[in-house]
Amino acid sequence: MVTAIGAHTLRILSHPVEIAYFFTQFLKLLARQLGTGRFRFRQTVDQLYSVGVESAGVIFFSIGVVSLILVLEFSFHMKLVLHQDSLVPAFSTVLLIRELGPVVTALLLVSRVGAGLAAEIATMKITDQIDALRLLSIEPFDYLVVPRWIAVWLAAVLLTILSIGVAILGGATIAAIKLGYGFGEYFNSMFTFSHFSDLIGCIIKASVFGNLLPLIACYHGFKAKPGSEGVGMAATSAVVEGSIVVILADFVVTYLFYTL
Amino acid sequence: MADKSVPILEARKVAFRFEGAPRPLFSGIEYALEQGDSVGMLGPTGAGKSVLLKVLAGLFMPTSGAVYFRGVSLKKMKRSQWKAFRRALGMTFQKDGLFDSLSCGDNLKFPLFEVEGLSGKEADSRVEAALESVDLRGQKDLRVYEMSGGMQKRLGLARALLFKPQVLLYDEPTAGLDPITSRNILELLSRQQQGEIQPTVLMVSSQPHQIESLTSGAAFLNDAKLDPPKSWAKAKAEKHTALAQFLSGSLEGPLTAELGDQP
Amino acid sequence: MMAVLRNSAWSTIGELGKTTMFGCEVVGNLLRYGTPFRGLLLQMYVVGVRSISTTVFTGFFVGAIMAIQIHLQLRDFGAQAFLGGLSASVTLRNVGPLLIAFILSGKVGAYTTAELGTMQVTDQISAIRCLGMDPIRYLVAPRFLAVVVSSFLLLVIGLMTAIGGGALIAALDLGVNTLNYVQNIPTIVTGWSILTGVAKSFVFGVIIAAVSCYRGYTTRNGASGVGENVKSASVQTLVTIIIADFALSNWIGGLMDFCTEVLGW
Amino acid sequence: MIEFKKVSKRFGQKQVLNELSFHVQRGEILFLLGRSGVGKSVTLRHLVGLVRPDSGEIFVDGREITHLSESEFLEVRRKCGMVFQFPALLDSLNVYENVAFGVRALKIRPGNEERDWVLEKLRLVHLPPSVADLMPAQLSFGMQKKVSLARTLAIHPAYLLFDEPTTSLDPVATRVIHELIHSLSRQLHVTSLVISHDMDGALEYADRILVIDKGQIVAGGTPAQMRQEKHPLVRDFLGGSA
Repeated sequence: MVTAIGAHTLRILSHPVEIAYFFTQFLKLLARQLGTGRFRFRQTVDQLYSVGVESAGVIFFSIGVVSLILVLEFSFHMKLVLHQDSLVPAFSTVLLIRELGPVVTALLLVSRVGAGLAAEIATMKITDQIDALRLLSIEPFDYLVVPRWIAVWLAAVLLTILSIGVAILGGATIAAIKLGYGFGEYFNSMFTFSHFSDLIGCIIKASVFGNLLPLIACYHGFKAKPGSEGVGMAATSAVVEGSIVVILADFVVTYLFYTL
Repeated sequence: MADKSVPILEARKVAFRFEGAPRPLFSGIEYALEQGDSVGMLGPTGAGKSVLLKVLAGLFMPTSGAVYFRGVSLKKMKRSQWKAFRRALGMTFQKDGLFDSLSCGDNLKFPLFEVEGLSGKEADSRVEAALESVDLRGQKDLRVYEMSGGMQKRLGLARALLFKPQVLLYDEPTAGLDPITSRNILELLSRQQQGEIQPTVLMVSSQPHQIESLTSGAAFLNDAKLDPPKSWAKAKAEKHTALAQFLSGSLEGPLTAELGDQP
Repeated sequence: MMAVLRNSAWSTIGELGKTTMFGCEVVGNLLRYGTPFRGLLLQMYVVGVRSISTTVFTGFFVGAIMAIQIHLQLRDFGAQAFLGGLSASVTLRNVGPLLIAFILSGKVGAYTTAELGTMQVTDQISAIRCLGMDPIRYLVAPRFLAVVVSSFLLLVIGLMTAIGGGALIAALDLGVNTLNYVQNIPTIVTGWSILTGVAKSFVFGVIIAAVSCYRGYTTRNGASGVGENVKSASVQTLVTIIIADFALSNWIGGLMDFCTEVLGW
Repeated sequence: MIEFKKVSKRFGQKQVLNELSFHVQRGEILFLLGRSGVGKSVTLRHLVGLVRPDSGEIFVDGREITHLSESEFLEVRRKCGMVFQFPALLDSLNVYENVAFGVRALKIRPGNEERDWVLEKLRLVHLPPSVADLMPAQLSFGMQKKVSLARTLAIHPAYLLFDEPTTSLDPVATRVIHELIHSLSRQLHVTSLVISHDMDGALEYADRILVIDKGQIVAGGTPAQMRQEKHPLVRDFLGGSA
């Protein structure tokens, strides 16, 4: 059992060096693309559309339900501790904006977009398309990765903000139905705790996730072993490592942003 | 013109081992492809022929040793030299490597735009001419999955020839095709070699009879070692060697043991 | 845009139906034939033990994050004393199972989908059928049971480490002395909260198993099919887990009210 | 005896099988040849119920199988052992477990006799007992194909169905596999239906050859008859061989 953990951590430790190399390559190519004005604008927009629209439905639905759960949970706890639940909207909204909004959106993006991206690149690799690109002296990273990377980054930020909006609406409706709050009441008491800096914190989290996600997905896509087994493993590793990194990054950002 | 003496593509003491594999796929490979040569590379299924071809094409980094293009090691190449190396190379892949998200015509138009910045009417005429040369006239709008095995091989060939390469590398050009489609592909390959300048060709295959007419001789990769290329006459004259058994396809000989065969 | 949302919602409901039917078929198969214990243990090792480090890692940080967040809110209220109980209760009842199940849907679920998907695509499953055997009984059922059992155990381990994580971060950084952090927990964390946490862990384990086995088993068209199914499996798992979380919270909440008011526990 | 009667099957716009009719006699080695993509391996998949026809009937030993339920099909599959083009071994099990998998599940042999039964099957495909403990990944492609053949043999099928057994194999491996198919059929009195596009192999090893094109049988006969066959497609196939 110890060797399993040892091997696992070793594998994780060997990654950062390669992932760091991947990240620098991305920055270098992005700068070159922007510099030489050959930025693949149309392709990035196509990717943004497919990433954004494709995952919007699932994310809004999930965040909406999560906010319903939050409101119920907090009313349960508030009654237990403070014996009155006037602060429920405030607490649930704050936790949503600071924490669950970005994290749940990111985790959904990791599984839908992360796995999809890793699988797509892995499939192209085992059907020799990546080698074909390199032979035509087209840098696969430049053509495949940079547009998708930017698209995922923008989509993550946009979807997080939109989903929080949806969540607040969801929270307000459940509060009205279950706890007898009027909409007006809910909205003005909502912002007692959360203030503008929380929104900034949320955007920072979303863009951190939005960058880590394509980084890990593309890394596993390019590293895929031959055969259909390689594709499955690439997608799985993208989902697994993507989600772990989201949780870890969330902790780091939360710690830095809020406790300091 | 490049001077004749330096081989166009050369491997010196090249070895390759997959990550986590107990022993190297092949090692100590000495091989030189001269300008204008047309050579085959034979070997049992799974001997690593395709991997060696990809190492020569600079797609795989060798575990040890180095590959030289016109005397310059791939490891020490600057970006511009690397681009020139790529332009000089044309390669078809065993699994074709066609861009399955694009149509048949776009598989050619895309590289034309990316590499030479061609677009519009000029690109269309280049695409039409390329499809014409591989008997795919008028198939521009077909999707890749709508094309038969033979048609996909021909499109792969058209793409490999798009930038008039000096060296052509074919990886199992007739793998998985029935004899009739294979013969069409082989005819197409020989037509490419009738052109004015004699392109240098290295053809990997496990079917010796099919590539005999297209190549002057063949190297033999077996048991992690490479027999240097020899003419078909000399190869056939061999007795009691793995190559002799490979060419005759008989049951007696060292290759059978590799298949774990104890009748 | 609306069309995309509508048909994706519609297809998910359709998928949920098919997954539940597949799940029932596998469970029926398990009840009728059972599965060799040795094979089950091996599967549980492959699926479960491999993910212990990930679960402990995730649990710890989820607990820590919740402790920080709740501490921030309570601080404005000067009610830090409740930190231990509140963060443990929120983690145990809701956020813990949800986020840890999310991670397991990748580590355990996506892995199983990829494995079964690869076996389907390389004709291994057809080969088993051609040997005159039922692949559900020999390949899917052991994995299904292994995933359910190991997900449940991993979730419980994850929840415990989450509470530990909360306590540690509270002591190290938030200046809350561990002793009264821990003492405060039983005051708020009732038997019902523990029941909710355990029930959710079990239900989430079953969801992860059902969706990942179904998606793996129904993989089509080659290598890209495997990648496609891993993607849709993990998304479908997440959405189903969220729905189940909401349903369970309500249902157990209702049950609790019923017991306390009517039976007067 | 296997018989196809006017079997048709369509995938999207492609009419893959078009009222296909043929039969396979007991104990014979029948090669079904055709160009790639004309529905050869689909024919095999119909026989083991992996695919159901749109119309027509299929008889295995006199029993009509197209309308059987999945569980009823299990017995038919035990009789028709299928060997796939790619070895499709369970890569988490070693060679012994792969071959014993079917035997143990179907309780063909009691525990103590299982080991001899498995080693006997490995010997039949000319593999040494030492191979039993290796993992599939450690075997050469040719050896993996032999293990998958041993696995199918382990459940003692009456029919052996081969889906392109020698496609893209080198000449030596091709002859080894063909030699095995021939010797097994004779030794075990098993009927073999081989899907292939290797005309040389067919002429040398088959008792009877059928050529399929556009979902129908266009020519058939013994190897000797086929050498004189006038049908253009057969001539083309023959032209292909040395």
